[in-house]
Amino acid sequence: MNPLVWSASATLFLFGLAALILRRELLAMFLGLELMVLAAVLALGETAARLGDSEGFVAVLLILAIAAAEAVVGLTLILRVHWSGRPPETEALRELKG
Amino acid sequence: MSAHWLTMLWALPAVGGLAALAGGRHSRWVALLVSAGTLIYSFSFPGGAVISSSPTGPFGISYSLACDGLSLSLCWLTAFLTLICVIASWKKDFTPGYWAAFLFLEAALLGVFLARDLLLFFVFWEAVLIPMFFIIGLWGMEGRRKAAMKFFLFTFFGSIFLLIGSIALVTYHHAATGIWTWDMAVLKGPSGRAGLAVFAAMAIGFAVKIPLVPLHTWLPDAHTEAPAAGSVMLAGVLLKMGIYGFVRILWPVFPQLTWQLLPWLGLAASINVIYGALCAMAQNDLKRLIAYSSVAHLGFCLLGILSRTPEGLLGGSIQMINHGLTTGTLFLLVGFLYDRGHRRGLGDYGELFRRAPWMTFFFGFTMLASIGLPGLNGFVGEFMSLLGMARALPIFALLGVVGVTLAAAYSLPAYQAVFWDAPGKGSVSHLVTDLDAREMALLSVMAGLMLLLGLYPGPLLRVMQPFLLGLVP
Amino acid sequence: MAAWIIPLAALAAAVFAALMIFQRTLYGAAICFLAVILQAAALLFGCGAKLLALLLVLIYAGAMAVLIVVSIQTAQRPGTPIWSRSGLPRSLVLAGFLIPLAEAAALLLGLGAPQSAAGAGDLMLGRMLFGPYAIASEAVALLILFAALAVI
Amino acid sequence: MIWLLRPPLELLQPQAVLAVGALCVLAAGASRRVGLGLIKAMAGASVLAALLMLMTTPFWAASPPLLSSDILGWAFQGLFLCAALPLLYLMKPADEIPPALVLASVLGMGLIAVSGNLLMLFIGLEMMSLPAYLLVARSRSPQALEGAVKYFFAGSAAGAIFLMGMALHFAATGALSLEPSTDPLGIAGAFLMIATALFKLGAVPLHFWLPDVYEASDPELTAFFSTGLKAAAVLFLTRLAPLAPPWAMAWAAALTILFGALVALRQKNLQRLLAYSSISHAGFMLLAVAAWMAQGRSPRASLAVFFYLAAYLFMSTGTFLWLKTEGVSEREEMRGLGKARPLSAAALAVLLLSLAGIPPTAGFAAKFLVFWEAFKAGLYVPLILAGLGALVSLGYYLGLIRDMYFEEGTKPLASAPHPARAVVLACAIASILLGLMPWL
Amino acid sequence: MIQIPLAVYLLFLAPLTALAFGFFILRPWKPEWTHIPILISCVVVTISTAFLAAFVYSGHGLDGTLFRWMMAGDWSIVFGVRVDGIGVAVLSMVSLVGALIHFYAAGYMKGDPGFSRFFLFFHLFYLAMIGLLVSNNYVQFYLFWELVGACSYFLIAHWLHKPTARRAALQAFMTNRVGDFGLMLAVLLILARYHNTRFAMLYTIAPGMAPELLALSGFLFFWAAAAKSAQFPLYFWLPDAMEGPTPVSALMHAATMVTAGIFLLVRSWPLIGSVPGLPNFIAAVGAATAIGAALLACTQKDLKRILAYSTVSHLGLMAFALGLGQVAAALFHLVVHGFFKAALFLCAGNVAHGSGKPTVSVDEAGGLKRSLPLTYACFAIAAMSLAGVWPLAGFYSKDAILDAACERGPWAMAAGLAIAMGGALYISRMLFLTFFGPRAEQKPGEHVHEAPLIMILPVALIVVGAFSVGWLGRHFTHLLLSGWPETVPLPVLPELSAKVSGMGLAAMGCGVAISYVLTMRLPSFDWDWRRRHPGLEAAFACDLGWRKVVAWFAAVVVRGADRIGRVFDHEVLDAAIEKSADACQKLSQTGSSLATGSLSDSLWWLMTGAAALLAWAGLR
Repeated sequence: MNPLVWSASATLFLFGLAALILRRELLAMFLGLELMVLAAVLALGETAARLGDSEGFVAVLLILAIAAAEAVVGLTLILRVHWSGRPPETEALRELKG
Repeated sequence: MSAHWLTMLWALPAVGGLAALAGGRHSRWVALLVSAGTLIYSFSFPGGAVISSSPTGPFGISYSLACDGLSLSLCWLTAFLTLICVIASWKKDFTPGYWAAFLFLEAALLGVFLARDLLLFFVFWEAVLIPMFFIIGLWGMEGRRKAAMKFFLFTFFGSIFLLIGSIALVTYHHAATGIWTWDMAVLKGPSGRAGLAVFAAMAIGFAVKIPLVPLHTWLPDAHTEAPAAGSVMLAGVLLKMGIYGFVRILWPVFPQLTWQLLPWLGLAASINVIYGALCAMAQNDLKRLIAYSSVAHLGFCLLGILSRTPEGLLGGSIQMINHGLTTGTLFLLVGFLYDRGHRRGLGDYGELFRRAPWMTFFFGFTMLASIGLPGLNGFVGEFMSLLGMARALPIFALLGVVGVTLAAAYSLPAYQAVFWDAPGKGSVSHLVTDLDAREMALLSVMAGLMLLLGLYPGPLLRVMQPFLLGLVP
Repeated sequence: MAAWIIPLAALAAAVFAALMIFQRTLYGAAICFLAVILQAAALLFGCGAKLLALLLVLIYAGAMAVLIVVSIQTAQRPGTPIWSRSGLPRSLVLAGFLIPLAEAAALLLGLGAPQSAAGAGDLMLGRMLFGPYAIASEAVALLILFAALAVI
Repeated sequence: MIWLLRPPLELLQPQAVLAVGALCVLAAGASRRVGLGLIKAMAGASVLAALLMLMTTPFWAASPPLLSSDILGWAFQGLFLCAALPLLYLMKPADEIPPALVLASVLGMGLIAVSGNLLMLFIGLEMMSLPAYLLVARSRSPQALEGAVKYFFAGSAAGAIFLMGMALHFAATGALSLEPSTDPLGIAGAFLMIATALFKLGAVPLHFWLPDVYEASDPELTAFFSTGLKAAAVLFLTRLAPLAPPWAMAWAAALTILFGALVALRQKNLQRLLAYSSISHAGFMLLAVAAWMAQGRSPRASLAVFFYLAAYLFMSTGTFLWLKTEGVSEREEMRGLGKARPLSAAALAVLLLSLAGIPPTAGFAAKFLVFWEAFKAGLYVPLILAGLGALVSLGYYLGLIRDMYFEEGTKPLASAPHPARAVVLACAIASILLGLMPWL
Repeated sequence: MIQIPLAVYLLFLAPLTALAFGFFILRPWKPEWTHIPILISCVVVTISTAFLAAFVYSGHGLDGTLFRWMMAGDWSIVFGVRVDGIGVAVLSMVSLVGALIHFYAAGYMKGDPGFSRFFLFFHLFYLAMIGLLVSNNYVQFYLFWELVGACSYFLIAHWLHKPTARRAALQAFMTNRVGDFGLMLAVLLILARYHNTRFAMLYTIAPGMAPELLALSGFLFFWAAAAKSAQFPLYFWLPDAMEGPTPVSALMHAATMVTAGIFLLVRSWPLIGSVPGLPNFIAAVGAATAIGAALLACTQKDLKRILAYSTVSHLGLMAFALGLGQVAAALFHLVVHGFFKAALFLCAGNVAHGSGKPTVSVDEAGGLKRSLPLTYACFAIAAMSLAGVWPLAGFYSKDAILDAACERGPWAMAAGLAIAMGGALYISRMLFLTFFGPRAEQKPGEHVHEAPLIMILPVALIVVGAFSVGWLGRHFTHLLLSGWPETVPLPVLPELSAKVSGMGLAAMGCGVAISYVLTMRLPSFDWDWRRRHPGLEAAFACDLGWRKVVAWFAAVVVRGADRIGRVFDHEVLDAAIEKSADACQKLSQTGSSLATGSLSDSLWWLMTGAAALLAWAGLR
């Protein structure tokens, strides 16, 4: 349990979270999202390395792949918003409420 | 009596209801036939206890019906009042749904009085709400929508507590005896604080239906907004489900607890009597007045039942039947009056004795029965109930007798205002014509029954006796 | 001597992540994001998971960051500033890329002793992926296929 | 009789069929020569085939690192497949992609059902969610894209939280398996994972995405979400059950029921109203799971959980499909339907009464079982709050019936017969038959 | 089982068949013949009563059950018949006087639109009174007791168009209802303790009964009797009940109904006679009522109201006698009073009928001696009998009471004498004002014709009774003793002592003299003090303020009911439901406003939810 790495991972997670909630543009929020995944990967990787357990490595690899898949879907949706004429920001997406 | 005879009793009106729905123009006749058939069929049962039950499933739930004296008499009342309602609303051109709703209501009510399994009882208990909701909502007066919603939600509030109470009862019973069963006769409630909590939960469920005073505010609205026949069923039978619940379930299941709670429940019943009478004095709408009078009369039923003495129990039970007849007739008459004058206020009519002598006679006769004139059926129930309570806790008998005195205080002025006093400014008494042959026949049958039950209640009391005497500690 | 790499990388990652949130333009944010990824890779490298660090750089920095940058360019309204005016001082950008390079070089030359000796995890990866975890990797493959349907 | 796959893989037979089905659909679509109707039929066939395969897969099996299944998982797989059928039957896809996405999503749910460790759970979760975002994006309503974006960001954030939880759990226990750990890090990880499960289920503080998504997508898709996805979320929660405290779940359940019922009172849009009502029902499911956990995962309680979902499947599908067949979206349009279209109004009335939990219907039997289990588990106060929630929910269910029957109609509705009407009637009848379950 | 003679069955069956025949056949078909079957049934009842009197006189008592009315388990309330001395004595008076009044009513009510309705209720009342006198347990007694009250309600309000008649009927019924509260409660308590209310059984265990129960039920019996027999607290309904037709007043408020209260006390005297302090209390209230009513009777203007107050006074006298322990004397006076008061009412009826108005005030009467000779003769004899002139019946019964009063003590004797004088005073004032020379202030109707034969004959027969019943004292006591099966001692009519009779006659004499001087000699004394002292007039009008107290009490009850019924029930209980519904709506409003629709807010909520769970984990 390397305190430094874990604290870095925690800070990255929190900053990712902050980006997700505070930024208005969808792409910046997406960056925050990726940052949170990165933090989780970092934590997992550090533990896997420390334990030398290959299960952790497999998990990290697969998670990276899943994150990539998610990115594809996410960016497509964001670009669709852009192509539909609306600026890709949260303010443009307020019709559904109540 | 093989098993499925009892099922046939409540299934007949249910199937009849479906037939009435499909009946189109003839649904009125279908309703008449089915309700008459059910009444005759219900009389074919012997007074003794008939039990029919299917094998109990994994959860201890079984489809079991039973019919002893008390249930049988209430079934007779239901079948009889449904027939009366069908005949009473014969002339008005109702859609098939109206007749179907009454038959479904009858089916559900018969189910409630026949159910031996607690869950089956609860299912029928709530199934009653649906047809009544539609009867009030679709064919009621001006404020029917709000009244129908209030009726359904209020009773549903009560039945949530009833459901949780029943579940608790069964679980504690399982904890004590190790077997899962929902059979009313077998279940025994826990003692101590848990028992009190379970008793309170189930009592709230029944109290909403009786109605006990703080939980009664749905009754006047439901009555004023329901159609005439709807009010007859609502007052005639639906209010009795609460009392029936107390007698059939709470007394056998909590034998000693009901004895400890006697002072509190007695006080509640007495408040019901006095409060109902005082509220009735303040009303100027005829139907609200009769509704509050029902609150008072049901208070007598409860007083009788609470005393756990042979007279009290039998008094309370027969008061249920008598109140059904008397208040049913009163609502019929108000319905006939409303058909003619389309008004329910006391000030809207005057000197009807000139234009409608027979209506004056029947209203007077029924009003005397409802204030408990001895010789008519109101007195038998009230007297035996108060006698029972006099043996248990005399102070509540005193309050009961005050209630009897107040009964005249609200009935007579109302009767005089409508039938004797000179018509006021905006009165519609010129529209009122006297009763026609159908109405006369209906009311004379009811009056005959009132007189018969008032002077010779022996046979009915003997039918009810077996189950009730078992409850005397 | 080697102990300085992990703290430096951790600190750099935190700084650039903070910078990313407060960038006015998306370009700046993208650059900071890239820097953070590289620092993270360096951290992993420091922890001994050399293969993971490499994978991270390959998949994350290589594929996804590029994808995001392309999206940012397409989603910009015409006439907005391009990369040059990304609002990020030039020196910072250089620092963002040079520091991980330096760290990597130091680690490769064996200056920073790797924390854990257990390097065996990397070797077993291939065998594990297609041994007991074959179902998981198969499922992920299907997932990526279905994700690709998004673009149609 | 495991004739198709060798022992470690026999658990995955239904999933394999679905995967093959999806690929065939895609291939048929790509070849441009196969008509859309045939493609939908192929998708439906693959789901039915998966159902058949499910019959042959054993209930109890586990191959160590990844897969393990129990009776609950097996039964829930049946639910997922049944939930997908009406959607495939009624959706009008522009091209072959949506059927494939539906199969993918059901495949994801299947993976959750058989998963043995956290990694497999996460893969199943993502496999279920990604196609769902795309399906919402392809819906016909104008706000479809907005709903999809909201769903994506919320779902991915939940996924990221799950990953963090997994990392913590991994750090604490050194393995990705599902045993509960006692040291604080492990517990923190467990709670983050539970948060994701609650998010997917729609428990109150985490529910804000649900109404927007349900309103944005087409009615039949919402039916699939409210039944299929919710069942998967419940299963996801039961998989994580060993890690979670029952009391926290019970209180979250009570809060969810009350909040869902209250907010639904004033909703104008019907789909949004039914969304909040599904949140309230999710609260009941949560209460059932809490009772199941508090009783040490007793089989009787799991029956309650399963029966609630089975009953909810029929009720919810019937109601949403009714919206599609009648083309009604706002609450004002409901007025006077009782006279305009008696049969469909009667069917909806039965469904609404079943959703409210009025006795002769399946809804009551389900609520009754949940109440019973909750009482046995000793969750008294949440039980009473749940009862009050049911009362409040009765307010708007009855309100809808009142609007239909007691108000005068404005819309002259005599719509053409719609294929879905048969499905709605089937659901209504099923609601009543299931209601008789306690006595059969 | 003792064999019940046919006569007893006839007592019930005759009226029932007549009523059924009248209601079902005659009323719809030929309403003006309704009275024929009813008159026949009256004759049958009178004959069977005569037979029963002979039956009892010859020493047989009878106490049997007809059928079981209410039963629960082993316990049951029966419908029975008890024919004993007391019952038959009063029954003979009631049936005879009742029958005669029926014949009178046939003439009086001819041409009235509600003729058949009147006769049906009239005969139902007759049946109820007979049932009351022969019932053998308290519950059956209570049944007929209430039936009598109900019939009086419909008969007082016979002329429905008169608002005062309707109000009087309601007042009468409500007051009786308040009284019946006492009877019902007492019956309940006795029945609860002893499981049986048959008189025969109660008399046998009377000494062993619980003293406090006896005291309470004794007081409650007196409360019921006070309402029915118009004693002090609850007497005010009787004068207003004069709104009804005269036969109703005659039968009900003179001979039968009002005596039911005294009969109840006589019936239960073996139980409550021994309660310490109760007899004295009854005597005191009786005396007070008698004196007060006599005083008020002297100030009334309307003929029938004078007779009404006179009835109240005589009932007070009977209660006074009872209080002194003279049960036989009270009963004897009850029978005698029945005769002469009925005669007085019928004569007043003839006067009214003659002048064509429903009721006649003293202003419109005067000097009718010439135009109504026969009525004058009957009225004079009955009046003298009431006053207590020697050979007439009134003297014997009043003297018996005076005798008992003298033994009791100085206060009792003074009260007795005052009552005697007061009685003589108001009845002779009425006699002089109506029949002797018209005074200046009076304006008699021009052509007041004599009543037809069918109305005069019954009056004459009743006057014969009023004349001669006094001599039957000895037979009366023999009748009481022979028909009293129980061993409980029943005091006998005291022998008349010359001294007491003398004092009584003296008091009566000076009473008559005073009224003669005031009405005939002094110029317009009656009318002068009304003009000069309007305050006094108002005080007497509202019975020295007692009617205001009653009106205030009624107002309090009605306002209380209104406040509870309208205000509390609606504003508090109902509002609680509405407010909870509104609270739900407001909560729903705030709930839906939380969903702002923006993605960042929903994510913010997501994070707070996760953080909350983490915090919960931290807590554990």
